[in-house]
Amino acid sequence: MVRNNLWRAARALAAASVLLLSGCVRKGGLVLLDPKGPIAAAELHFTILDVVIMLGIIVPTAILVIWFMWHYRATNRKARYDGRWDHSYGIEVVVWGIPILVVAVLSYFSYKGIFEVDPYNPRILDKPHVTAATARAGAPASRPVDVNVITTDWQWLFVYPKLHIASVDKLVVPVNTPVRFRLTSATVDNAFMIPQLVGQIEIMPGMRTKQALLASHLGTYRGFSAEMSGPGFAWMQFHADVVSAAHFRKWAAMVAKSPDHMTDGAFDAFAQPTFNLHEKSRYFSQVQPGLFRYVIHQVHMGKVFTTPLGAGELMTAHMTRVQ
Amino acid sequence: MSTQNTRTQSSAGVALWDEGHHGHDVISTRTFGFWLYMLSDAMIFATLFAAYAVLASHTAGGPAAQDIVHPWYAFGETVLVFSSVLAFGFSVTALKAASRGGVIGWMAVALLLGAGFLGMEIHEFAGLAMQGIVPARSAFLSSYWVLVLTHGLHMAFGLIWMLVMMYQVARYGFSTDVVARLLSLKYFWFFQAVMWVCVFTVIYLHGAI
Amino acid sequence: MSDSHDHENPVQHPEVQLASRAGYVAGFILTLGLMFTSLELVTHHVWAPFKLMVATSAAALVAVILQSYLLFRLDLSKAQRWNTFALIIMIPLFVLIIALTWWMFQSLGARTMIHGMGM
Amino acid sequence: MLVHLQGPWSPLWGRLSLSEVPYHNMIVVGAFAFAIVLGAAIVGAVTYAGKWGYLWREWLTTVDHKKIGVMYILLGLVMLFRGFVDALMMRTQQMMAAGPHAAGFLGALHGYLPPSHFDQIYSAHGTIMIILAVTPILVGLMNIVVPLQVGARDMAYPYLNAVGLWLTAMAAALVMLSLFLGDFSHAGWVGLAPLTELPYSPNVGVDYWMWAIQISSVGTTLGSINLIATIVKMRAPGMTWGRLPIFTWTSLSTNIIALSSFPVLAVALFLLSFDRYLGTHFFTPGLGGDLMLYTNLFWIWGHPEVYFVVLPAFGIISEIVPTFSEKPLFGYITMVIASMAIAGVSWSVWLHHFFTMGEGPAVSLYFSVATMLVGIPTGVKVFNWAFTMYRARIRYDVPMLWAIGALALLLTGGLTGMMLAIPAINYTVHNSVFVVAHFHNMFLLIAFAAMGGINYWWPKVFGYKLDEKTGRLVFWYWVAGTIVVFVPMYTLGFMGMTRRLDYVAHPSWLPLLQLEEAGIALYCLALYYQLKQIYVSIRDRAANRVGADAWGTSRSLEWMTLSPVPFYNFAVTPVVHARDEWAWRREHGYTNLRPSRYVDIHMPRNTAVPLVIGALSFALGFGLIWRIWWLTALSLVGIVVAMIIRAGDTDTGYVIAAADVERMEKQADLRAQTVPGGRTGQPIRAVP
Repeated sequence: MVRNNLWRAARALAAASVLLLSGCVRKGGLVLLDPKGPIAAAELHFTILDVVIMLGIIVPTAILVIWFMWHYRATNRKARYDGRWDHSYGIEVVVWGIPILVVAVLSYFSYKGIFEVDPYNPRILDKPHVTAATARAGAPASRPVDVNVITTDWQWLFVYPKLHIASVDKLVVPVNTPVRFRLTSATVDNAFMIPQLVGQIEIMPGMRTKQALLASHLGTYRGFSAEMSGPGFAWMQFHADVVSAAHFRKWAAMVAKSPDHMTDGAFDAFAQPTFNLHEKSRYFSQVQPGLFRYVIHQVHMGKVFTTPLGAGELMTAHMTRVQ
Repeated sequence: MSTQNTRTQSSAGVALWDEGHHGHDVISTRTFGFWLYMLSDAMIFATLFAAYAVLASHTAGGPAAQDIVHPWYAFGETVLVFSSVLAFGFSVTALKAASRGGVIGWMAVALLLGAGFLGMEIHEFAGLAMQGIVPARSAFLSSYWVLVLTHGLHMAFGLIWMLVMMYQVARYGFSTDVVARLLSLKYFWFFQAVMWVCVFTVIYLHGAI
Repeated sequence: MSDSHDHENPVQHPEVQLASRAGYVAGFILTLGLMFTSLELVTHHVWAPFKLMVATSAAALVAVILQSYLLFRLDLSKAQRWNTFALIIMIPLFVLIIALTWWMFQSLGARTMIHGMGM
Repeated sequence: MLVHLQGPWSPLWGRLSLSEVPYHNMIVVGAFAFAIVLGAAIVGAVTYAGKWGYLWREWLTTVDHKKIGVMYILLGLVMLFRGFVDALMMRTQQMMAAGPHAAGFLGALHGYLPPSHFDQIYSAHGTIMIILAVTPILVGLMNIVVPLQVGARDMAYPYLNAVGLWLTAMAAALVMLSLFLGDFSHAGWVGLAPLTELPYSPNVGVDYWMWAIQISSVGTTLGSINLIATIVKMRAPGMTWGRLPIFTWTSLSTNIIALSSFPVLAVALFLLSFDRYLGTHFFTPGLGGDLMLYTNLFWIWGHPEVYFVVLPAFGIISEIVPTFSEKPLFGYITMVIASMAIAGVSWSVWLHHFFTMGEGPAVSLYFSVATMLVGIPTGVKVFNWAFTMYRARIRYDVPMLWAIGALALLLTGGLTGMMLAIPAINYTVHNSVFVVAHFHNMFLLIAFAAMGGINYWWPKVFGYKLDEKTGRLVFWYWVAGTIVVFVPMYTLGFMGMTRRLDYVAHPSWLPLLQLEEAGIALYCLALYYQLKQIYVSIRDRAANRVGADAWGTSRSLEWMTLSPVPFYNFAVTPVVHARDEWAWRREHGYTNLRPSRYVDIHMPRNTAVPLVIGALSFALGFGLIWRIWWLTALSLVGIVVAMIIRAGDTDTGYVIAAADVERMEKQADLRAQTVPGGRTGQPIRAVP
């Protein structure tokens, strides 16, 4: 209990100090301090832990340095001067000992953190408080929602393989339900991130990475690519809508009625370099099974979606040419 | 701050300045620098081997190592590299005996054997290119070509250097500069044998397993 | 720069005097023998691939050590001390970059490459 | 063998054509006009003063390590200015392009820079700041100080030293040329594969970036060989390893890093160039290539490179703090061990630059722990500097201010660095501006130390001190700018702002972006005062002349020769008796710098070959970038021929007779008499 309270206090203190720095920032701007799911919360937990431990050594050191600087200034005739003192075994043991201790403690937390938020198998999702919430929502961890994420230059395609639907630059997931992502890219590297829900995972062409998330609050969150991928990179943003299970079913049914279908051929057309300005969403139905593998296979065979000369300088001209 | 009484060294009996003029050993300073360069060069090979280790299995459906390496042919190259290094060793022992003719003669032998190695290598890669087994075919072939030919390029550079040194020995004799360069070239040439051991084992032997 | 050897004969320099005909011949014979043994082992597939891999790598390592000693004459003598020391500093780095790179890509490949797709 | 290119190519001109000159871009035209005016002004001034001969004899063909060092630093400062202008442009763009309703100018959708132009600017900013600004400044300082600290006449290989300088300078020239001809890379200073591959970067930008780095890194590798050999082989009698000044120790460890890591970068870039020129598949996603291999190789170099620049900075702080504390450095041996430990561990940490790749828990754990291990020796250094100030008599001269500023930055940078070392945290802030703020924090530490070093050793090189008053203003404006830019940047990281955004989707970030811009204005003031400091110092140099020991409490060997240092460094090589030789001599009263007799000095002769090799490498780079094969071949052959010709040159040194040395020293002595404490190295200011 005490530990929990201390913990909460430290957390509040850390949050408050960062908020102070950005007094002019609108509320809710510090998304990393406002997690909406267990994975993001765990990541914040380790952040605060690290900062508190590090401050525990940095603050005293800073005070020591400042005191030395003030007290031993040349003009202070009262300070003792010893122009030969340059060694002390005791102090040396301490100055090596403290950093070694701190690093040992932090290494332990690093080890714990790596497994808790491991993108492939986040153990935090197996913790009792998380599984209990999932069970309450009626979505056992054994039946997660699958989403295949395919990035192109410069759009997001979220494929729901079991539902045979896909959406562009808009991710919709049910609340309190584990979501398992498989990610790949048709062109260059990207990184998948929704700060309030889950940290980054690299998306690499020809390779398949995994990510998992669980959102515990309804709402719309901001997602984006965190890895530079060319001139359209700044526009690689998407909305992540966390909705109720019923709403999710309704949405899926709506998308399934979309007249646009996503076949392998349609994908090749879709993946041409495109600047998707201001997160315009599009929906596809009847997604061809195995699209994800098709994309990876094509990349392995050497398929590239060449960036045209001058695409970046003449962005608007390029957009009109494509559309 | 006892700056008023500036004692001189003689009165204090402490040697403050090295008027005796102990110069630095020019030759070993030069060869040490070249040795450092060799280590840096070894890092180039280490990196290429690391890349090869990652890419060796990435054949993209093209030929794999088993399909293209010929360990016996490569052993022929090994004999040439090693004997060229041996001949160069004799050139250095001739230097020990201050024999210009010996140095130049053995270096010529080393040069011929090295050229023979290069000839064999060019023949091997020309054959591969003829069959369409080019670096652009797959990642494995890219790293195969680049790793082996980086060694080949070093060999070619060594041959040019030998030509220069044969001229310099004939023209200037065993001056400090020339001897320092001969010793550096010795390191360079011996180093090619070391690298060849690695290339031969990792590419030609492991490739054939 | 200052050169105390200007007046001496450069051929008398200790690094020149290191040269040893017997050493070079021994180096030649031993390393060539090692390479030949490895070659025989591999071409006759004497052992299982992994064992062959280890054996040939060991032979190469021994060959490199022999070369360092017999050709480069690396030891702790005054003339060669710094060369030896510099090499010793670099060896862990060679090992690190190759081993860590290989290990990392083994792990990455297992987690990101989908099997049976031509990789 | 060669790849297929988008756009035209001709055998004579390669990819070069008039349309590659971005004359339609007003910003570039403005920069071009500025460069022309500045260039014309410099050429005019030199011609008017009739100094071409002097410039050629004394600077362009010099092999003097001090002059080479000065030129390195000058190059670094010029490139620092260029990099700063890039930063200014980026900050302005992000401020102007916040939100979907932000107006667009000059052909941009939002702000005034279209994506490709913005991308080039940040790529150039990173490349320039790390490789062509910070590195040359530190290499310059090492060049000047290390031979003096070990009591050598020059570097082990003066000719090679000049080659290194000119290669670095030509790399900088290539980067500058990319402004006006073609474009620069848009794939970040790191060069993300496969974005740098030909299909995704069809222009010459990546080639400029690649060859510029390649050429400069050859220069840095040569420099590292030179410095290591100087430290190992050229020490004065009595200068044992246990007496080596700490700056020399850190130079040694840093150059071991450079020697071993730059080849890895060279290979990474060569393999990339094979991909781009010959169509190989090292880093392509298709046909078996592995794009993470590039990232892996790049950071095998990249992280040691971080320590390559930070270790000399630690060395500078370790020289400044004892001098102005009037005390020996606390824990010398520990400091040496810590420097070497940092260099060693730097080889096991590179993967923390791409923790988000999905490499697996075991790999992550190894690199996470290894990364944090670096914190141990670094922490030890901080404590050692602190205890150097214990029972000291600290004077807050300008170099000391910079050193303390660097110390403060190290504490904050250490905090955020430890955060990034933990994968669970790293996942949330990787590639965000938090990371940008962190490494700027560390690079500013280096810059602070370098500024301290320049202020500290300036009197040694030029014979007069830099102006105190303006120096303080520079420092405080720089501090203020640092706080106002980087505190908001750290905060923006927690708000989920990614790096490299030319369009900022969230208007709520605008106030902080505006604050950053205000910080940039403070940096501009610092820049103004910096120029003023140099101007004032040169104007008032007669009043600020110093003796051998400029600060009165200096401790190491370089303060035992004249200021400015004569071209032969020491009339007679000193014999070393103690760790802080000059402090030892001061204590024992051996402050007379006159030897009992003079001896002949052997010196290396100036040569134009390094400049020629530099120019040829520029041509080589140019030929490769534009795929003009005849130029490439010719310049390559030219370089080899120049090397062979140089090898045939038997007249590379000369002797100054003892009588001439004595005459020069006596003249310098007369000049020095006018300076307080001048020739005897007496402290020039009374210490309370």
